Amino acid sequence: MTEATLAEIRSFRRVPLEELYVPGHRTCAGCGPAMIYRLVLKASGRNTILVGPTGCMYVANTSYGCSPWEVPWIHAQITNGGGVGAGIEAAYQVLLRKKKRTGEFPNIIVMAGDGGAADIGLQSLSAAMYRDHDFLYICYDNEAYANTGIQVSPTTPWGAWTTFTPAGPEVPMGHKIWPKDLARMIAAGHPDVKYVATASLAFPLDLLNKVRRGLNTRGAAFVHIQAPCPKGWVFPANMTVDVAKAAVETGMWLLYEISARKHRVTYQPKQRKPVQEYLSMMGRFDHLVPEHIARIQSWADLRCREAGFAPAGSLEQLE
Amino acid sequence: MSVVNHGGGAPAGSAGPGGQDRWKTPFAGDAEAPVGENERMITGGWRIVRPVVDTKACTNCLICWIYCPDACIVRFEEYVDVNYKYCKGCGICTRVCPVLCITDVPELDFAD
Amino acid sequence: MSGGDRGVAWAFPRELFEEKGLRQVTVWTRGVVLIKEARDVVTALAGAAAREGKQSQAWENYVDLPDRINVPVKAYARISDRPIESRYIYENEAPDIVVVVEESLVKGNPILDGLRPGGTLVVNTRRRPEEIARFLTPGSGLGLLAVVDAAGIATTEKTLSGQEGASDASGIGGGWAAPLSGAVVRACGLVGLPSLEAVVKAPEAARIGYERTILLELA
Amino acid sequence: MGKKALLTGVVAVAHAVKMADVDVIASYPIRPYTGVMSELARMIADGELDAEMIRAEGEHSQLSIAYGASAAGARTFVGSSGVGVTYAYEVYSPISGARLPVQMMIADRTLDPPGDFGSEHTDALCCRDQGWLMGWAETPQEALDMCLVYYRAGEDPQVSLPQYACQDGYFVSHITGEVAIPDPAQVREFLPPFRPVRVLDPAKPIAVGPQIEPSMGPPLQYQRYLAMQESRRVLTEAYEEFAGIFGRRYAPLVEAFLADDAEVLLVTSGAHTATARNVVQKLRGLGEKIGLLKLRSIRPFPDRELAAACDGAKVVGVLDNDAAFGISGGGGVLYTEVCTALQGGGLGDRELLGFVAGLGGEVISREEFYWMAQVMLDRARRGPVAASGKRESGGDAGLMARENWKKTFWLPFDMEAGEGAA
Repeated sequence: MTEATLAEIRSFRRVPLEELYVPGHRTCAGCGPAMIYRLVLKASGRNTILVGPTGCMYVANTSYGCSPWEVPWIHAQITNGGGVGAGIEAAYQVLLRKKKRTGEFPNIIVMAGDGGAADIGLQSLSAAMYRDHDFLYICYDNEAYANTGIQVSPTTPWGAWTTFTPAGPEVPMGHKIWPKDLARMIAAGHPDVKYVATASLAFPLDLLNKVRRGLNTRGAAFVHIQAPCPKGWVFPANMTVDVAKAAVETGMWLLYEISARKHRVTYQPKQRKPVQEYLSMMGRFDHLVPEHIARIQSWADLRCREAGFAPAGSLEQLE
Repeated sequence: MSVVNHGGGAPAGSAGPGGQDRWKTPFAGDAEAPVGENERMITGGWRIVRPVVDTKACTNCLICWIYCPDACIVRFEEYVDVNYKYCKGCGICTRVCPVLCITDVPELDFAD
Repeated sequence: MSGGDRGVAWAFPRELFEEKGLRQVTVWTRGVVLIKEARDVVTALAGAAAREGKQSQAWENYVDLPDRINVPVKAYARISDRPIESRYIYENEAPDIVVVVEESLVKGNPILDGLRPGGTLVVNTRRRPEEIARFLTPGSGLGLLAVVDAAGIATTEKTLSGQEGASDASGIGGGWAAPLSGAVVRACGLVGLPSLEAVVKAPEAARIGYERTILLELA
Repeated sequence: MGKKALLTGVVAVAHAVKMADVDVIASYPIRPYTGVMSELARMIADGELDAEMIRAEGEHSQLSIAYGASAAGARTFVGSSGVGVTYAYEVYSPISGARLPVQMMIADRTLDPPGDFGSEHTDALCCRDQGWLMGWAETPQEALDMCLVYYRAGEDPQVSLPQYACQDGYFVSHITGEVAIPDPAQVREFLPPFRPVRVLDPAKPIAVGPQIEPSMGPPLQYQRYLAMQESRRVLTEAYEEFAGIFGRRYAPLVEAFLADDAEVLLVTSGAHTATARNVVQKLRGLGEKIGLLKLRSIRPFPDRELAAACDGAKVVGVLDNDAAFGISGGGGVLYTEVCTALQGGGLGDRELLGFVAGLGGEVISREEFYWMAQVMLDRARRGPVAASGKRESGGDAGLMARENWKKTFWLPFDMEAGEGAA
């Protein structure tokens, strides 16, 4: 299958003008996942088939029998994004091979939320990654079951308030489990996956290019994108980009990619800010007391070390 | 609503009780892909505040354009403007504008 | 809802359901290591019968499966000149012919249960038929004991192909099954030797098995 | 021309799948259906079939892959048994709702418990109302033919529905039978290439399965309802054309055996029909006016055809090889279906009996069928049950007692307990 390689995008001005995720959808004002959806389609272009497992990006986008996508889209259950993507990929492989259809092999992209990717749909995701289907699986991670009204998911941070993990006198921290590290799970356990990356909507060029690298990969690719949710995280709708940026600048969200089994930090804050600056932007952490915040700080420090971040201050010394 | 009716589907355009449009349901509920905008979901009425661009001050840096979740920043040669038919008034453009050329103005300050 | 005071008067007219001309073959073997040989015997006999225009069916007993190494398991064939009416009576209730793929199975297994009076037993062994007969239940109605040293004529084949109703890509009757089936033909003429030779991978072994079978009349 | 071979049900279906030039296959192992997938894997490995075979991680994913592949325009095949069938339950309605003509072979297996692997129709019948065609094959030959007919009917644009092609596990799936394997050219004549009504294609984008507003619900479900209704005609035509091309003629929905003048009729489906037919034939030989009706199709349920075939019968008995706990009437799924199908035809003049048998994969013996026949014949001899209207107006104590006669039986328990007499 010969395909045009999607080129790196080096400036905002080079970002394709064409809108494939058009105005007119029922996502929240200030929706992080919607912003991501739009960027993903700018990266992938028109030769794309979308798979939308149940979640906000299914329900809000297709409300009342309409579609905001100029490319084909198909609903998947929240359980089976990996399987449905695999089926489409298999169909295109065999139908092109048997000359039952002509044309280019499409970019097949599954856009799953964290529930559909890390929880009930994890088996389907894992199996598709293991079998190395030629498609890109994106998890837009808003760290909760947002569509159903903000219930805890496996990527909900420790200490976050959700409707299933409310804070109270007996449970002062709210949610008390540390989140699954989905990107590292995929990278560590699926030897044929050639490209795994994390991204943030606050770094759109980085996001666009990681999506393109995932699509340019022959075989399975996975991109995990943090998707601030003004409703679920409880912050003003105009703060989506600020919150996403703060997550990266405090080490609460790490940007890296794993390509050909090599781990590369793609962005590291010059001077990492205390997690308090990030947590205090959101109502979901309002109940935390200093000792909770200290625990989260330790967790962030540990993860930054594990991800290969240079020690604080050493970046300046290197430069 | 367009009618796509393949045989076994509901009788195309035929009148159900009362001869209403509700019988004209597309095959399996499929939705036609939109062109340019999705007129089935017009969201301009969601705005509490309206982002207003001072087009003279705009440097056309495109930061607001890239961040708009609703693809409502319209690009011109030297500046950007807003598609108010769909803009939900989230305020992200105002927030990210580095030259502060966008202002959130209460929607009721406008007659239209 | 309550039933009546008495049940429906009925007695099952067994004789009405006799299938004249039906021959039932039950093959005993050991799981995994020798299952293919048993499956091949019933497949080969059924296939040979079909070549002769007869009705036939072959299958493994699902209750015995999945098999484990050395566990006693059974396979069946039915052959008839007429349509088989008992197609889905799953197990052979009254075998005409019992085949034992591995000799030690004659000890401690109910291999002759239900045997039709005057029926035939075929055993793969180097021993004399009299020696085998010592292990058989007295009064079983066995009419003919046939032994053949199938292991001296062929070597067993091992494959996982052909399990669970799938076809066996390694072919049918390349191992012990060929001489064993030959012995069945010799003992009771269930099918013609040429038909058997036409369906097995090792027709020569089938013929040698046929020739070297030793028969002992009983009853 | 085609050739004859001794094949099991699973291998017979694999041949049909090959000749149908299926594009995408999704597998997951469970006995007893699993042999069809090993056979298809062998065919692919040997170069006999060009298809993408995805080894899924469970039945749920098998059906998910089929959903995606079919939406992308591929002819698609999956299969399962027992709890595997129920594990995939979530995906059945999305497939039929998206009107994707996926075919699923089900080789029946009991749902746990009992934790055995015997055949029981319960697994498939659990899914009977999901908008899929459903029917049972009695022999490997019927299994092969049903696969082809179902692709043809399911892919017909007037139908566009998926199909459960069922066969009794181990009985049909594992016992060899003589099968006429058609000539590929005949299959090509009968089964045109899959021309989906719509495809996921960037050149012609649509959204499949969007959220709807409630007012779209009734017409959307009505579409599926109409498609299922329409499938009666399409199936009938498909079987007719099948007979013309392949020379094997099937009654498309209900197959009657010695039913014309029968006063007593037994309704069956699947493998055990073979044993039932044998018993009916013997009883006919003894002069009993008994006949048999085999349901080839369960979805759509052939109510009109069944009612017509039962016209004149005094007693209709229904065999259920399924466990439906707490169901109306205390029989099985088919008993309630037949009761509904016959209600318009003067139910009061006819007694309807239900027999639950063969659960857990137990053989339904000739003795059991013989006993069922005796119960039905006994009721027939005692004359018709009066319509309930008569009972209420007449107040006849004897009639009331008759209405309370036992209608449904679980075998072998009621047989051994001496139940059955009026």
